[in-house]
Amino acid sequence: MELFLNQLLAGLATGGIYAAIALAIVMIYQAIDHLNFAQGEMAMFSTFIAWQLLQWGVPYWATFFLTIAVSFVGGIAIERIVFKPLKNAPVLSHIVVFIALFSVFNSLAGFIWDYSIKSFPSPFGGLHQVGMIAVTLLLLVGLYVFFQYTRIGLAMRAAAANPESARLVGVRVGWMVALGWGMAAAIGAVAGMMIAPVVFLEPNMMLSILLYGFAGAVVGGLTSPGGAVVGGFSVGILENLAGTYVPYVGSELKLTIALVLIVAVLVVKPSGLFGRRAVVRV
Amino acid sequence: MRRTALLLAALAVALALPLFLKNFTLFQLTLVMVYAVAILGLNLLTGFNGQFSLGHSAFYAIGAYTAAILMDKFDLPYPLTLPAAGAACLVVGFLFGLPALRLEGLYLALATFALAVATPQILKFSAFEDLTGGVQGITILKPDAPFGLPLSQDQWLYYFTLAVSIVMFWAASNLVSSRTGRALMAIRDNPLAARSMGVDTALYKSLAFGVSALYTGVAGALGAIVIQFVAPDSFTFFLAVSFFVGLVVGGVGWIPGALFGGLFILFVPNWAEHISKGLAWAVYGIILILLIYIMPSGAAGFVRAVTAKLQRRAS
Amino acid sequence: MDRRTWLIGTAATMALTAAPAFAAKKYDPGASDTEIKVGNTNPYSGPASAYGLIGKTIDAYFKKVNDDGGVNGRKITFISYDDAYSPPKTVEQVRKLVESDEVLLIFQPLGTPSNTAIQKYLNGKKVPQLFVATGATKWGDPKHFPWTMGWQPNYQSEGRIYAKYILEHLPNGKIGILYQNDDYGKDYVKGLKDGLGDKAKSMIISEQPYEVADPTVDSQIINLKASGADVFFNVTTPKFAAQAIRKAGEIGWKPAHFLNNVSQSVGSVLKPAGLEHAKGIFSSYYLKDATDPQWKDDKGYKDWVAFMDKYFPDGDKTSSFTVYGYSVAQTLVQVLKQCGDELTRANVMKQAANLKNLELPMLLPGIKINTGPNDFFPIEQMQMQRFNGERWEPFGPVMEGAIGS
Amino acid sequence: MTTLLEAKNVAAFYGATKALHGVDLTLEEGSITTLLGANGAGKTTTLRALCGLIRTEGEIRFAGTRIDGRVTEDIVRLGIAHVPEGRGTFVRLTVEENLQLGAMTRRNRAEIAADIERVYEHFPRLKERRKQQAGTLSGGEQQMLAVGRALMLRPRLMLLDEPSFGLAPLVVQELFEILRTVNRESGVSLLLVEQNADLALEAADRAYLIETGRIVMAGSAAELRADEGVRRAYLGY
Repeated sequence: MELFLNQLLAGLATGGIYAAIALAIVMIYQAIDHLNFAQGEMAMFSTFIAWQLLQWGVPYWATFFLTIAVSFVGGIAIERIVFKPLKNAPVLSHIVVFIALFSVFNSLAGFIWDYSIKSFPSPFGGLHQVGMIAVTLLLLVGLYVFFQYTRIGLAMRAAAANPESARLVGVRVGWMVALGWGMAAAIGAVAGMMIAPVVFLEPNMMLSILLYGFAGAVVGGLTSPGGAVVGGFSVGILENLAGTYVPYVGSELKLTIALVLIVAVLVVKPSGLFGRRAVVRV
Repeated sequence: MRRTALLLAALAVALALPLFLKNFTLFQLTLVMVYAVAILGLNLLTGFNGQFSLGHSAFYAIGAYTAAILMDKFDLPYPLTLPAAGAACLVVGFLFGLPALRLEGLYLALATFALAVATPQILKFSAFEDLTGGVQGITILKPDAPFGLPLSQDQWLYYFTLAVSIVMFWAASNLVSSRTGRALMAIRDNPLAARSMGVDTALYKSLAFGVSALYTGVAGALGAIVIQFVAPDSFTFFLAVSFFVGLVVGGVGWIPGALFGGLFILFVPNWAEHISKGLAWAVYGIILILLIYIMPSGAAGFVRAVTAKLQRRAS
Repeated sequence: MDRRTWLIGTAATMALTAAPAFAAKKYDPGASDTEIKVGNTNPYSGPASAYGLIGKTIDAYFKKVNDDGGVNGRKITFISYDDAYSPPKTVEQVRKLVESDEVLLIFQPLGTPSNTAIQKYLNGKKVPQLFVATGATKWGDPKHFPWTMGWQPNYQSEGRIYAKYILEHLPNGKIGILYQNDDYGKDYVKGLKDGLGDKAKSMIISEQPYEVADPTVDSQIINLKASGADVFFNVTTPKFAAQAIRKAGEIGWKPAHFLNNVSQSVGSVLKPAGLEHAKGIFSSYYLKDATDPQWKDDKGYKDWVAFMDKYFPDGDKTSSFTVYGYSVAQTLVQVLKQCGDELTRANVMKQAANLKNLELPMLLPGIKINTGPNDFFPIEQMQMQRFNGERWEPFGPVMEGAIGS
Repeated sequence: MTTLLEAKNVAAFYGATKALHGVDLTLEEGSITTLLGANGAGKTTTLRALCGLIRTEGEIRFAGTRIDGRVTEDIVRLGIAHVPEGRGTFVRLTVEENLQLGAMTRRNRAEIAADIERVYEHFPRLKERRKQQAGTLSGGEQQMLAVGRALMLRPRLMLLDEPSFGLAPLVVQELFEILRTVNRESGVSLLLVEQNADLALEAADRAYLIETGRIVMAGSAAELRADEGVRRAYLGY
C-alpha cells in the first residue's frame, strides 16, 4: 500500500511535467490547428535562456518573467518569419518545417551551451513538485479566464475555428495566429523552467517529455486545455503503475505499455476523453 | 513516348554508374535506393490513400530483423529474405491498419509515432533476446556476387538493389493506375463519396497500410543486407521522421518523388555537416525550411511547374 | 604531456622497437612525410550528443600536438564525422573515412552498436579500429578481430570490482540495481553477477531498468527502496545518476551506494544531485576527476587546464569527457610515436599492442597502460574511492578487474 | 443621394484563374441593391472581391476611399459587413459570443451590450438560445444570427450572400422584413445576392445582372423586372 501511494505520488509529480507541456501543446493546437513538434525544443531553448540569465546574476523571479517575455516575442517572431510566408503550403510541408525547427533549436542549444547537464534552481525549494503542479493549475485557470472572458481570447478562438468568418468581423487572423505562437512559447518557457529542476537541463531534455506530453494532450483531447492537464497526469500515473505492477514485462516495457494504452483510448474514443467534435447542423 | 525514352536513359545511366564510381559512392547510392523504396511505401499510404504515418521506422525494423534473423539463425539465402520480410510486414501492417481505421489525421500520426518510439524498446525486450540478439543486435555477412561475376560486393549489391527497386517502383505505378489504386485515391479525396460508390473503405485502408508496410519492410531487409548489421539503435523514431521528411521533400503522391526523398535524407545531412560541424543540424533545418519555402509541395510540385512552363514555351 | 611519461614512453619505444625505428620509411594510405590522417566518428547530434565532447577534445589535443611540432615531424589531420549514434550512419561515415578520405586508422569511434556495425568491415579491410570508445568486453578479442582494440576498463570488470568489495564487506547485503536498458547497462550487471558468483541469485533482490528516453528514474528508485535493498548498484549515465542520487536522498533511502564511474564527476553529477545526498557513495575510477579539489596543485592537472584554456576554451572542464578525450588522444600519440617512420596499418596495431607501463598525466596515480599481442585491454586497473561530501577519497589498493587477459 | 460604393472595371482571381472580367457597380447610400445571376455567374465572387477576400484588379471606392488591395480586416473597419455564403457561423461558440465577435472592431462596451439587446429584439429566438452553441441552431436561426452578427458592426453597408438559401418560405419572409426594417431605420445600405430573383427584386431599389463574370444589365429593380429576358431566365414566368 505504501509502495502504491508512493508510486501514485511520483506518477503525479512526473504527470505534472507532462501536463505542463501538454497544456502548451493544446494551446498552440488551438491557435494553429497543428501539433507543433518543435514545442519541446522551444521550451528547452527558453529554459537555457533563463539559465544564462541566472548565470549572469539576474534574480530568479526577474529571470522567470524576463524569459517568458523573451519567449513570447520569440514565438511571435517565428510565426512571422517562418510560417507566415508558408501559409498556403500543404499541411505536410508545415510538419516538415516543425521538424526543421526542432533540429535548429536542438543544434543551436548544443552549440551554445553544450550537452552536459546543468542543474536549474527551483523557486519552491524542497516542495518543487507541489509548486510545479500549482503553477500548472494556475496557468490553466489563467488560460480559461483569458479565453472565456476577454475579447482577445474570444477573437483567438474565432480565428482558430473559422478564419474567414473571423476576418469578416474584423479579427486580424494573422496576428491571432502569431499571438497563439507567442503564448505557446511563453507557456512552454514556464513548463521548461518548472521541468528543468526535476530532470536537469540539457538540449535533449524535452525529447521524451514532449512525446508523453503529446500522449497526455491526445488522451485528454486536443481541444481541451483542462483535458490536456488531466491527460498529462493520467499518463504519468499510468506509466509508473504499469512499471511497478505489470508483472515481468512491466519494468522493461513501461513506455510501450503506456503507449499501447493511449492508442487503445484513441481507438475507443477517437477525439480523446474530453475532446469535442464540432456539432454542426446544415 | 518521351517518358519511355527518359526512363530508358535513366536506366542506362544507372547501369553504367558502377563503371565510374568508387565503391563507397556506390554504397551510398545503394542506400539511397533502399531509402527510396521505404519512402515509396510511405507515399503509397500517405500520398495515395491520405493516411499519415510517423511510424514507418517500425516496419523498416521488422523487415530488417526478419532478414537478419532468417540469414543468421536459419541460413536462408539473402534474396529469399526479401519476400519473407515483405510478407511479415504486410501482415503486421494490415493488422496495425485495423485499429488505425478509427483514427484520423493527427491522431493517426500520433499513434504511429508512438509505434516508432516503442520499436527500439520492443526489439531490446529480453524475452526475444535469443532471436533478436537483444541490445547487441545481429551481424550478418555481406553477399558476394553470384555465378563468379567479376563484381565487387558493393557493385553487386548496387545491381541487386537496383533490380529490386525497379520492380518495386514498377509495381507501385501499376498499382496506382489500377482499379485498386483509383479506389485508394477516391478514399483519400472523399471518403464519403467513395463509400457511397460501393468501395469497402475499411478493407482498402487496412490494405493500403499493409502494402505500404510491405514496401518499407522490403527496404528494411535490403538495408540490413547492405549495412550487414541490425540493432535497436538503428531504428529510432529519427528514422521515421527522416522517411517523412523524404516523403514531403520528394512530393506527396508522386512516385518518382521517393527517389528525391532518398537522395535528400542521405546526402543533405552530410552537406550540412560539411558546412558546419557544430551546427550541422541547424544548417540542415534551415536548408529544409528554405526548400519548403521554394517548393512548398516538394520536388513534385517543382517538376510539375517546370514541365508546365516548358510545355507552354514549346506550344 | 608530462615529461616523465614522455620519457617512459620513449624508453619503451627504444627498448622494444629499436630495430624498426631505424628502418626505411614505409607508408600505408593516410600517412606521408608530412601528415598522418586519423578518422573518427562521434555522436555530435542526437540523443547521445553529450559524448560529442570527447571528439571535440581529441580534435583540440591534436591541434596542440601539431603546434608543438607534430608526431615525429608529421602533423595529425583529424577527420571526425557525426554518426548521431545510429549504426547505419556509422557504417556510411567510416566507409567514407576509409575509402574517400583515406585515413590511416579509425580512432575512438563511439558506442557499442556503432562499433559492432563497423567491426567486420574494418577487420576485413585491415584498417585499425583503435581504442574504441566503449567499455564492452568484446573489443579485446585479438584472435578473431586483430584490428580492433578497446581502451577504457571494460564495464564487466568494473562490475566485478564492486562485486568483490561487496562480498568482502557486505556479505549479507540485499542488492538493488538500477541500470540503463542497453549493452552498457547489461554489461555492468553481468560483471556484477559474475563477480558475485553463486551468491548473485540470493543477494540481488531487485533489478530496475530504465530507458534513455525516460524523463526521470524516480519511479524506479521508489521501487528499489520498497524492495528493501540496502546495497544500491547504480548503473546510469550522468543525467540519470544525478536524478537517482537526488531522489534516493529525498526519500531517505540510505543504502551502500555503488556508482559506476561513467557518472562519477563531482561537478556535473554529484553537485547537481546535491553533495549532501552524494556523501558516502563508492565508485572506482582510473582518471583524475577535474572537479575534484585534491588535484588543484597536481602537475598533470595544471597542464590539462592550460591545454583546455588555450585549445578548447569553450570545453566543459567539469565533464569527465574532456579528461577522457585528452588521455585517449595522448595514448594514440604514444602509439604513433612508437611507429616511427613505419606508418603502416599493421605497424600501428603492432605498436598499439606494445604499450608497456605507460602512465598518463590524467590517469590516477598507480594506473598504467599495458598491452601485448594477446592483451587488447589497455587499461585494466582501477582505484576504489569513496565520496566524502567534497571530493573522492581513494582507498585500498589499485584493483584489477581481471577479465579477458 | 450620395454614392457609397463604386467599383470600376474590377477583375478577380482564384489563384491564376480569372473569375471576374471587369465588373462595374455603383451603390447609393441607404439603398437596397441586388445582384442577380445564375449559379457560377460570379455573384459570390463579386462580394468576396468587394471585401478583399480574393485578389482583384481595378478600382473599388467606399465612401470616397480606395479599398481595393486592402486587407479584409481593414475594409471591415470602414463599415462593410459581409454575411457570407453558408453564414460563417462560429459553431463551437455560443450565440452571444458570436454576436460579440460581430462587434470586434468596436470599443464601447455599454454600446455593444445595448446593440446585443437590439439584435435580440429583432430576433427574440436568439435571446432564448443565447448560451447555446451556435452549431446547434436551426438553419433559419443561424441565418438570423449571421445577420445579427453583421449588424453588431454598426455597418454602413451589408453584403448578403443568399440569405434565403435553404430556409422555409415563412422564415424567409420574416428575415426580409427585418432586413427592410434595418435598412429603413438605421440607413444601412444592402447589397443582396440572391437565387430567388423575385424576392430580391421586390425588396430592392436597384438591380444588376451578372453573367460569366460580367455585368450584363443594370437598372432599377422595376426595369429589370419588366425585362423580357430577365423574366424568362430568372423569374420563371
